[in-house]
Amino acid sequence: MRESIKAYWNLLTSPSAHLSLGVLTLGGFVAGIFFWGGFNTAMEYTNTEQFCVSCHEMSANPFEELKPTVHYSNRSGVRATCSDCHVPHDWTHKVGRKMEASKEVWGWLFGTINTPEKYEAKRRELAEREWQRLRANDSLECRNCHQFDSMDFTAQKPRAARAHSTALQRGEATCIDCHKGIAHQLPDMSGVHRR
Amino acid sequence: MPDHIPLKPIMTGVLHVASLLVQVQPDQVEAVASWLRAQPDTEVPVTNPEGKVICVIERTSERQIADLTQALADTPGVLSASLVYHEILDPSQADQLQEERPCS
Amino acid sequence: MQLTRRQFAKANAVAAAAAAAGLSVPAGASNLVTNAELTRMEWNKAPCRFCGVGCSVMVGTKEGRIVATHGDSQSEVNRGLNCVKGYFLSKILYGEDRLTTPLLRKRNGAYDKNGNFERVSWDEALDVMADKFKQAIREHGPDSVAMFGSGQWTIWEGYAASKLFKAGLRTNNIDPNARHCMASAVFAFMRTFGSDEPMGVYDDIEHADAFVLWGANMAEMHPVLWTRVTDRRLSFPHVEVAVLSTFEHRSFDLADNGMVMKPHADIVILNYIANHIIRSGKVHEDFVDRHVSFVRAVDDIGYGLRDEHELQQRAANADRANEWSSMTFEEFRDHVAPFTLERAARESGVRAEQLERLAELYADPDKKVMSFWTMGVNQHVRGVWVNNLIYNLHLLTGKISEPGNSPFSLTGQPSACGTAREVGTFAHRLPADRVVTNAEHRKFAEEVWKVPEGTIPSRVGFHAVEQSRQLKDGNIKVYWTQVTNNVQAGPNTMQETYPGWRNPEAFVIVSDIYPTVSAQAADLILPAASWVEKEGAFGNSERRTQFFHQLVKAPGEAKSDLWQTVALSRRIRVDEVWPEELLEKAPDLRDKTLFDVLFANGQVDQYPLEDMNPDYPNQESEELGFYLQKGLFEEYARFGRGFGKDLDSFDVYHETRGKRWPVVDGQETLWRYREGYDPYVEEGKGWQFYAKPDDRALIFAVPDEPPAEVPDDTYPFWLSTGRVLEHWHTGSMTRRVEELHRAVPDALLYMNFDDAQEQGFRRGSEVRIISRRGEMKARVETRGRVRPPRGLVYVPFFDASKLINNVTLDATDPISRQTDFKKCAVRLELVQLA
Amino acid sequence: MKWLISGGLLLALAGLGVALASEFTDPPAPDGLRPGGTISRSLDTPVISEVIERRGREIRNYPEQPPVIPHSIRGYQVDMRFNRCLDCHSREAAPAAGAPMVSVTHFMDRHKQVIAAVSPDRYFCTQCHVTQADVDPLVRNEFKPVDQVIADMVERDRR
Repeated sequence: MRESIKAYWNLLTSPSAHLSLGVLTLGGFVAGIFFWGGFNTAMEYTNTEQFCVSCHEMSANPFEELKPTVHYSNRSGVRATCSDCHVPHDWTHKVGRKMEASKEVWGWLFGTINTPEKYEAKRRELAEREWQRLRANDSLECRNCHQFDSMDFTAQKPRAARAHSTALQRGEATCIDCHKGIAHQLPDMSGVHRR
Repeated sequence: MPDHIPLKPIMTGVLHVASLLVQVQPDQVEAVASWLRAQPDTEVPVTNPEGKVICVIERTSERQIADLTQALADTPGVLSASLVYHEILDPSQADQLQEERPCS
Repeated sequence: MQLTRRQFAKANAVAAAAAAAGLSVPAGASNLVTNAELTRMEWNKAPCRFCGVGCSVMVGTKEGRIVATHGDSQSEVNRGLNCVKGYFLSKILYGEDRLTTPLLRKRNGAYDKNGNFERVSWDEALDVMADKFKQAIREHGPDSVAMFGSGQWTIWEGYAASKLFKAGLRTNNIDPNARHCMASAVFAFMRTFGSDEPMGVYDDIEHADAFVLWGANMAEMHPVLWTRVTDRRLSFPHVEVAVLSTFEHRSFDLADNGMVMKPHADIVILNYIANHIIRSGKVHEDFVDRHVSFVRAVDDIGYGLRDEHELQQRAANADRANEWSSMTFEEFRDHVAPFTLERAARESGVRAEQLERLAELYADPDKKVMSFWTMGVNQHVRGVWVNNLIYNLHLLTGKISEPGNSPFSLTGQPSACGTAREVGTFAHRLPADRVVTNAEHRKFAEEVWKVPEGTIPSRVGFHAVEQSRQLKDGNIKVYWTQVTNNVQAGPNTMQETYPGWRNPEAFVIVSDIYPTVSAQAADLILPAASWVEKEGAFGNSERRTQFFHQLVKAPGEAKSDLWQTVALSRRIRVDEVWPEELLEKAPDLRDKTLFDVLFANGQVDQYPLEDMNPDYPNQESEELGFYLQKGLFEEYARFGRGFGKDLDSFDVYHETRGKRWPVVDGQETLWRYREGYDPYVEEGKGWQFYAKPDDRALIFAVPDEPPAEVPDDTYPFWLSTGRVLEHWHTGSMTRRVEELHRAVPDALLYMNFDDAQEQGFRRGSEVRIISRRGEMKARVETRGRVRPPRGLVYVPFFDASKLINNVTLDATDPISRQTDFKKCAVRLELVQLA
Repeated sequence: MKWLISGGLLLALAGLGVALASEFTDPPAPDGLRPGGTISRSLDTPVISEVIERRGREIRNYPEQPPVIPHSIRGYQVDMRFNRCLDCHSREAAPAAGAPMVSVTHFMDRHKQVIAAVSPDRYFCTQCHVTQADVDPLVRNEFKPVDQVIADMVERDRR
């Protein structure tokens, strides 16, 4: 698969030498229809857990760490899978995130985190990036499921109710500020300020 | 340990409980302690070979406490005798059970 | 003793004066009671009752009861720390169902194997016992009786029992459950160094640069030593921790290099590391030239199964498993050459980078390495070999017998070293490294014991697993176990152990403090005193001998194991159990009891009661009229003094937090075999492995041989068993402590999440675990403290209601005869989804 | 008694040469931690019990006993990278978290020297502190805390 993607990449990046403009235009139109449908299908496919863990890096590390957590297995059987937390649900943000994610394909192609040691070395950096992203979008992906208005503070532990009714309510803090490491193991946290 | 210290006849309206720390010459510890033990309503719970003797007394007036202190001071071998603890009890209630839990 | 106001005032008066004078108020000095006196507790030291780490604890008593315990801050071992079990020691003796009277199976007023347990007097119990022993020996010979003890015996209990059997009843059929635990380590020590027990000490931890855990989950099994490793690792960033196991466990939380290997792959990995050391030129040549020889171990040694088992039939060298022949360094080099990194990675399933990183810890001359191992290595059909292989690495690199460089075999039980090994309660041993097969050793023991030459039999007795087999086959007629629970802890319960115990021909006696599963299977139950209900001594993993006083009285009629052993000896006359030819050598002994010969022999009974510390009770000695424990200890110590196992004098141990032998001129020894540390090493030698005839330790060449049973299509999973932090062995003490029971209430089936999903199980599903031998039901746990890889499941054995040993295999290491509890094949069947 | 084959039958079976190995029966016995007379049976297993979530602390048996954990610690990360327990129980975090601060004894190193942070040898909390599942004791424990022993002593002497 890695080889075919490399070949495909080469094809895309080499200039056209032998085709007429007409073929290119007409072809472009047909291809446009084809790709538009294909694009959405691909968008959907790349959102599945199956796709996310199809590479060794993801299945060996983040996915294994997710399995024992409440986001994967719990009382009600509602599971949050990779894309639920790492990809926004609305179209614009989703495409933006997908474009960012193309960088991750590079990482995969060149084996940036293809051993546990490399993954471990990058763990803090990867985590920081996700924390930053979630802080910037006010924990959008969390809020897709956990809506502030739906929280029953009386059903929460006092400490949680206090934090939610103050810092969260006032917008001084967002979900990720307190809830780091709920689905994956935390990196070395020295120097990280935790609320 | 005996269940109760026998009830004593009450002479006056109050009961004084006090302890004295007596400093004596080391070779006189036994002599002083036995003299004290011979006194009525007097106990010597602790002595040590360096010359410290503790006695606990029950008296019906402060006067009697002062008398004992003076008598001690006049005893050969005694260096000093000082009052450490003093409590006044109502004799009619002295043998009722202490309500407070005795462990702090 | 509720106080009146008058008393209260006087109490305060005394307290105030005493405080002013800087005096304490001694108990009994007054008929007054102070607050301080009322709340005052007695505090005494005692080693912890549980594992081989040998922490010292302070035991608080009041009114004859244990009311508190905490870590002993004056102890070098634990410096005030305990693990959760240790902190709850106060409660282990107070389970409601403590055994307080002997119980005998009876019907119509007489003993009946299938009768109900009825309370009997000690006299009746001991009479029945003595009759059974005498009858069996008379009719079937001395080898028809046997005893199973443990590393939880105090030193003198093990010594007295061993003496009773080997010199009194004249059979070596006595073995400790340390056979299930330490035997492989023992044999490897003898093979490699010629003397049992580690050369290093716990102090190595504070000097090491790297720790390697070979099949040891120290975080749970040796928690207080783990605090010392943790302290070292977290305080010094250069320190590295490597953990190797067949599943992930809590020790991985501290691992810089955590490796999950396929079961049995340790042999390949260890041979690879030796190869790596040689190939990379890191052999410490001077050390190897002067202090090491190379030998080739006999191979194809079988699996310690019953002789008729086809695997035994096929093994060429099952009868000479513990032999070897010499070889050169070059031959050794060629032997390990095929164990390449690629092969090790392929066969172990561990990534090559990780294995290489591990190998480099040993190879790097600037890194001080401490290797730790326990049951993953010892409970292994090639356990002795794996022990030898670990020593190979330390010997090739000279990383041994100096601070921080330490191959360290951990032990399981509080006195695995003291009682099982030093005292020599094994079926092949006599005290201080001596063996029953050596005529000179027997002669020495007979002289010390003042019994005629030829008293001690030369045949090696039945070891643990063999005892179960012989019981089942009807060859053992009387069987006595003390401080152990083998029906729950021994392997292959339903096919071997239990049928033997219930064999109508066998009379089985269990001494214990609670009705364990073994007690339930017995015919006579004797109520025992435990821990500080008697005066005792334990020896821990680092050769430290520790004493404790009797602090409280045992409940009811419960008596110590020592008392029981001595009591039986008084009921058996020499001429009832010794043959005529032996009696002729010592006609004056004929009419004596075994007690007279073994214990009232002018040695054991030479210390008067005045030698005892009057502040402490001593149930056995007060009854006998002499200081029994001191007599036994001093007689036993004669075996080791001058032989590299020297002990200090008896009274010293009551005053100190233990001492590490050899203790010469009052000085304990930290690093054995090393000049400057060990008084036995001659000047100028540097190192001297003096227990070997040529002062050289041995490096063993061993091949890779497969396990006894491997998963297949019918039984697709590996099963490993073991312990958990909160429970001690079979849980008979810890599961009666509410807090510990609530911490881990049930044994669970730990398995991989994906395996569970594939089998159609969920967390909490009830599953039947089935092997070729038996089955057991348990609930599935997929997110617990034990995280197995695909294809392996783990079940702890502490839970009496879930007897996982119904499932395990009784294959043993053919050299050490230690059971492999870590590898057998099982299949899983769903009973109930959740 | 149904688990008991009578001695006579046992003898009869032995006489017939029937292999008794796994067929013999469990004799009666005291219960202990397992119902008496059930050794050869595979018992049903209770469901995995939930950890007790209590607000507030438990009474200790004696002052030196490490307090039990009165809440679930499912998924708590305590490894070299991070210690979730200290997230609430550290000196700095405890007041805001409404959690008890780790004991002052934990700030002493092996040499009993007070240090600036929790001592590394105390790092792995679960070696001493354990959660409590919602299950009944198997056997009642008759341990008495010292104040109970004193109260009993006083009571006994009064009588």
